[in-house]
Amino acid sequence: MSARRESTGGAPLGDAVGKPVPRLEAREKVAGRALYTDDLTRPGMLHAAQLGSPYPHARILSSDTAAAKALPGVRAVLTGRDFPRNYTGMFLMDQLPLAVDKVRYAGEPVAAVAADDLATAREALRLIDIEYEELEAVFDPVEALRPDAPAIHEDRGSYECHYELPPEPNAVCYSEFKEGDPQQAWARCDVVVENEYRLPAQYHMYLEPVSTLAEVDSNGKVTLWSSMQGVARVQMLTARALGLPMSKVRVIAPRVGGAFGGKCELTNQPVTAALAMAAGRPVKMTLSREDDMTMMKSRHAGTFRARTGAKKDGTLIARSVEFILDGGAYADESSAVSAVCAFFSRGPYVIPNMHVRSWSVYTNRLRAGAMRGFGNPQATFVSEAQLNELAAALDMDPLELRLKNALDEGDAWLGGRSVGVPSLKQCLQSVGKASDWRNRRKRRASAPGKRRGVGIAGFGHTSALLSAGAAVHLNEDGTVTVNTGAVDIGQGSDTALAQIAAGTLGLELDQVNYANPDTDSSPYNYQTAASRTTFMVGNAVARASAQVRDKLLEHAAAILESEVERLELRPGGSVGIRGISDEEIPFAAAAGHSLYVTGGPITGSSNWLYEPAEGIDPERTRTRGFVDVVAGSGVFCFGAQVVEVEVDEVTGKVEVLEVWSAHDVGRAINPDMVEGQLQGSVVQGLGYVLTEELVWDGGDLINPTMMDYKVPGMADVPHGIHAILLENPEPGAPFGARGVGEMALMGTAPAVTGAIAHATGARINRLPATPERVLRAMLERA
Amino acid sequence: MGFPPTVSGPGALKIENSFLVPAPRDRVWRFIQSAEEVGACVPGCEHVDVVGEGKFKARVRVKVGPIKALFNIDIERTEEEPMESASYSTRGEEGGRASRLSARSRLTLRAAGEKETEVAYASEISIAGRLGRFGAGVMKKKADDLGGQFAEALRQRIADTPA
Amino acid sequence: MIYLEPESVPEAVAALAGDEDARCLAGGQTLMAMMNADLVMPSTLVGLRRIAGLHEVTETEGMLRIGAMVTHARLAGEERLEGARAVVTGSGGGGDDVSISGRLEGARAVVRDAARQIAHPAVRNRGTIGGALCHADPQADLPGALVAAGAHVEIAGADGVRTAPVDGFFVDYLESSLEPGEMLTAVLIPEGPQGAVGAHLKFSRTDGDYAIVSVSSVVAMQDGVCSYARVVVGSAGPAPLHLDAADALLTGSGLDDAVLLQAGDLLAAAADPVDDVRGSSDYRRLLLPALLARAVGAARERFDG
Amino acid sequence: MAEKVPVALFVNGENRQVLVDPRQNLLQTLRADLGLTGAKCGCGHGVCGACTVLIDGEAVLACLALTVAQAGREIGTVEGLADDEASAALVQAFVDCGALQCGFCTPGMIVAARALLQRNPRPTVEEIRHGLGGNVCRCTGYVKIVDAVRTASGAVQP
Repeated sequence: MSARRESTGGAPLGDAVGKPVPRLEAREKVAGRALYTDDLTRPGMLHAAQLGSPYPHARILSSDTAAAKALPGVRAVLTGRDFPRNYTGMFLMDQLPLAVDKVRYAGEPVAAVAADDLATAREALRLIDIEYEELEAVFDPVEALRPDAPAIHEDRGSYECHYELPPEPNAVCYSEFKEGDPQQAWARCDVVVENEYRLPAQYHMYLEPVSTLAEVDSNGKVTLWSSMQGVARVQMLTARALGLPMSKVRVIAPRVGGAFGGKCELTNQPVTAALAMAAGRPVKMTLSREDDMTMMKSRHAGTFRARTGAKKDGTLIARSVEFILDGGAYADESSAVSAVCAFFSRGPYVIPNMHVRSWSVYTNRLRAGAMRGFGNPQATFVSEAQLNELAAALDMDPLELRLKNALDEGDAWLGGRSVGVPSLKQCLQSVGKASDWRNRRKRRASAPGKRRGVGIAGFGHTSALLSAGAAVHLNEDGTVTVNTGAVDIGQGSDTALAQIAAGTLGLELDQVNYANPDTDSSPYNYQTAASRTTFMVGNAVARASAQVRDKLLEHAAAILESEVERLELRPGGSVGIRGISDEEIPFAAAAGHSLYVTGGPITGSSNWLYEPAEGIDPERTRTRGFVDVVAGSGVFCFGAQVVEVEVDEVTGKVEVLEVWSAHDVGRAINPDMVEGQLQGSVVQGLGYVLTEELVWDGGDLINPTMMDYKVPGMADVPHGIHAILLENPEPGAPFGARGVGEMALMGTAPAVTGAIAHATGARINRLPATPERVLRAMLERA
Repeated sequence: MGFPPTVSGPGALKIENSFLVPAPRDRVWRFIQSAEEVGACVPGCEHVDVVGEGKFKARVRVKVGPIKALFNIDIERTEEEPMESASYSTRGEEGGRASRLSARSRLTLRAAGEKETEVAYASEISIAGRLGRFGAGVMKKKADDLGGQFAEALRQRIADTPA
Repeated sequence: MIYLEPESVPEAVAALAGDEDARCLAGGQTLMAMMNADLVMPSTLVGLRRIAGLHEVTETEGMLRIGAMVTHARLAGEERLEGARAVVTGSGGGGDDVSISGRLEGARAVVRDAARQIAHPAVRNRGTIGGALCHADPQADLPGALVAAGAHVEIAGADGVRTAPVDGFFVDYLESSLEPGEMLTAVLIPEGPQGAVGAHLKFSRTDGDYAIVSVSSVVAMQDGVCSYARVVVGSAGPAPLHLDAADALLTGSGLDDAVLLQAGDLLAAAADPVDDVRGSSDYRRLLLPALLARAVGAARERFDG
Repeated sequence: MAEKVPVALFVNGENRQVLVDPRQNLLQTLRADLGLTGAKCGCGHGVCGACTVLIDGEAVLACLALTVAQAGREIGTVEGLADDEASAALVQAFVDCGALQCGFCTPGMIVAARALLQRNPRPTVEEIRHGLGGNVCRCTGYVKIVDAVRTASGAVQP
């Protein structure tokens, strides 16, 4: 392993960086005084609800809202026709706030009501009469891809699209990667494994359902408080959807009760804003859990076929992967997700001959979009499952197989980019050691009727993309305010960013104020997504803070009648002359000097775009379709996981006994919060692999409640989830820190199914591994 | 005990059943041509209107314990082979579309001797919305029950109707 | 909706009379959820909390009389739901709750064991035995346990009070044999055979979820021979599944695995479980014999000791 | 709109008079009529635990409690958590252990944990996992929550 490398901000000053301090807003949260969107009220505020389509695919023939409008207490009723036809989306603009000519999934919002109270709004929804003509629907993504399948978006070709659409009428996106000569390479393999995998639609289940409060002032300016992942993104998309200039839309972030990708892009902001405009009063729309589950979005379900070949000694030679992701009724982030999924299909290993072909397609189901990992959990599951099968076929230890093929110094990712700090082997060795891998693999079950097994997974992910800004102001008393527009969705970025500012300026954490994101005052930040906040916004904060530091030094030099080169920042907020302990001034003195003597207020401002240095290497990799999104964004990060399970022979139920999760986080700005991110990710991964699945009967979601859709509870997961933080700093990252928000979810599912296979011999190729599926696999094997 | 080939979770409910009716085929055929007669056999059916050739409207009450719903249903005969078989498509909604019901059904008649007719029916039913989300499994059992009750009522009514 | 809080059973019965859409509100743990989801819209809600007698647990003539308003948490901690033997713990959800001290013993312990595995503590604090019975959900834990315990229900109506075995109380999914205008006032639990042990085995997807399959059993053994057996399966059809033939098969046997599986097969053949997100109908039937063997097998081992 | 009825509630040690739709649940009343927004609505049918409050000292789900049926009962919310040693220790332990992320489940979790410690002042890890099993957290993975409750109970040193 290489030694520590240089990072943005150099070595931190003071002890704020790397300190496991409580999050800034911890006290208000434990006291129940943190304000989330639904906790807010405005004078004269109305309550709103929206109506979902009862049909998965139907033409809207007419809509009659007269009865709803006539109900006492109803203040505004809208249908799709009340909006301009301004489509929004990420790369493919196909979505309107409320359906207009057609509905494309059961639950798709078609009308909305604002009323004096929620009960009245809901009652009014029942009075809205919409006449539908049901159309042939398509639910299976494989069928949807056929050329003769019913077209879900007949006007697909007319949508604004930032890449070339594939020819199949329901295709959203196609991506292809080819390296080496896979066709020829199969012949050189001693062992080839091949399998098909089916992965479910996981729902985010952020505990706070989607909520927006909108208010319009007398100049027509709309202010939105909303549970979301980025103020700037919501401002842009809402303005676009409503045909307003962005100068007339202000977005403010209250506390956000979890998001996990589900609150990226738009939720109900344009509809709520339009209701407020129509009613002339503030309107709040908080979705019920059922409405959130049927109307919003999920992780992509997918069908995968993969084949991997190796030499007798375990050297990986070739792999082909073909998959179709179910994008649901609207493109949302589907194109990017499927490109990311393709990009991670090789996993963090050297496989010289690769061929990946991937589609995402429209179906008449809930739209799929970003969810923690963004396509990578699916890719990693398939890749690691293939390695597990290969290890069994080769009679090789799964850890050894991974170590043998792990990316190392000088190796490249699929597409040719350098992997940066190649710490996968270190992660694998670390979990191997912490879990006592070899001996643990031999342990017996705790009781008759149980079988015990241990599984492992290695994985890589990226962080950093697009652009971010930060402004740091020195207050008159020498404290600072950090303003970034980065929304803390619960992961703790307010605290981490404040720690980065504190570490750059040598301040105590309580000398740093983190400003609430507000598009009226905050610099641009893309959004809280893709594990990018610590790296991207953290960098902007470190750079802006460094500017403040430089200006502080200039003012201090004038006050202390010294030269800048002789000065140093001292912990706690003072500037002194190097080597002379009592020659120092507090930041407040420099602030005063700037405000009243010369130069003006001390502020720092950094605005940057992550500009990838290298993209796809055309000499090495042939690509087709949409690959731009993964060509150059992000720095690579690595992790590994070991999971121990027990399987009940009678029921097939899997109990997870213990988890070890090691990650090269570069540098933990706040180790406690990093640990929390990893543990939380692991448990979301346990839900993904064991219990979570949206289940449809045709086009109807049949488990849109927390009663029927089960996320893991406290008694369902082990207390022993060991987060292991490795710190090999990332060059160019703030104090070397990489993003960790998504990482630990990648490896959980394949490590668990690997452990199930170790325990029972049964391979689970369809998630979640419900007791029924596990038992069936065990019986088939017997 | 064997294990089913797939465990893909619940799918659409399929009901299949057949029963003997103590009447010749032509009489059974005439009987099932009558919306009023058939409607009277549907459990919870309060009202049937003939609205066109092979098109009916009905109001049906469904009750599962304390859960009650009133469906407005449109039935359309989609296929017919006289004396042999008839297919129907059924769509229904609760007021305000809180729940939706749809079914595709097929009735087949086969003479079983001179005085008896075997009536076979196959139906695929789906219930969505408020009721579908509440215990989809139970709702399907309920639909299955209603199918059985319908068959029994039909058999009884034909038997009781003088030729 | 009208909300009433009568202070006596006759007042409550009078309030229910003549209104088909009137419902009793006991703990509300299911009814409120259904009302929140717009599934049930009672015209009159008769709150039972002020009727003191419904909260009482008394022992009379070998019967433990449990008022309809007694909560699951109280049941789970009710020491009179015990006899002489050690516990068979549930393998599924619930598990060790801190509200339960001591060991679960005796025939009546089947009820206590079921009560402690219902949902989660906050639900157990409010949910009541009467509410759980009247909801008549065959996926719930108490119906099967009470059938296994041979309990009776006490029902009040305009014509007075009647008692009936709990077996016939469950008619169909969410349908009990309560007539309009009647209310359940208490559950009577017999002591059960001397030396019997009762246990409730619950198998569920996650902690606190409804059972995929549950097995409630009361068995007694003397000198290695089963002298009494009453086995009931939950989540196996429209009502708790109980077969005299299965009990008869077990009684007089050594409760060895072969006979347990045989009894389980009988029950599985009679089962008609739902197909839903918790598990397919076939899976539930497949599990039944093995879970029964596990539940009763554990009881057998306690007699071996 | 439905006809409203008056109810006298006793919340956090104070008598509060409210006028509510008789179908309204206590969670709606606390949040909309009494301005006590600490209890949250995560599911609306008693599964997530985010609305846990104390009624007569016991943990109860506010979304499953009919408001008009709560007259005369002692209702406690996270805002009014008694100023006793155990509550203070819990709050401090949640902060120190980093037992929260988005914080949406936290008020319910704190109230449920307070009730747990009332019944069982020194719970084991297993007892905590089952005692708080009805409170869903989607962020933390629960490990630090269990640690916080153990710390607050004095079972482990912070």
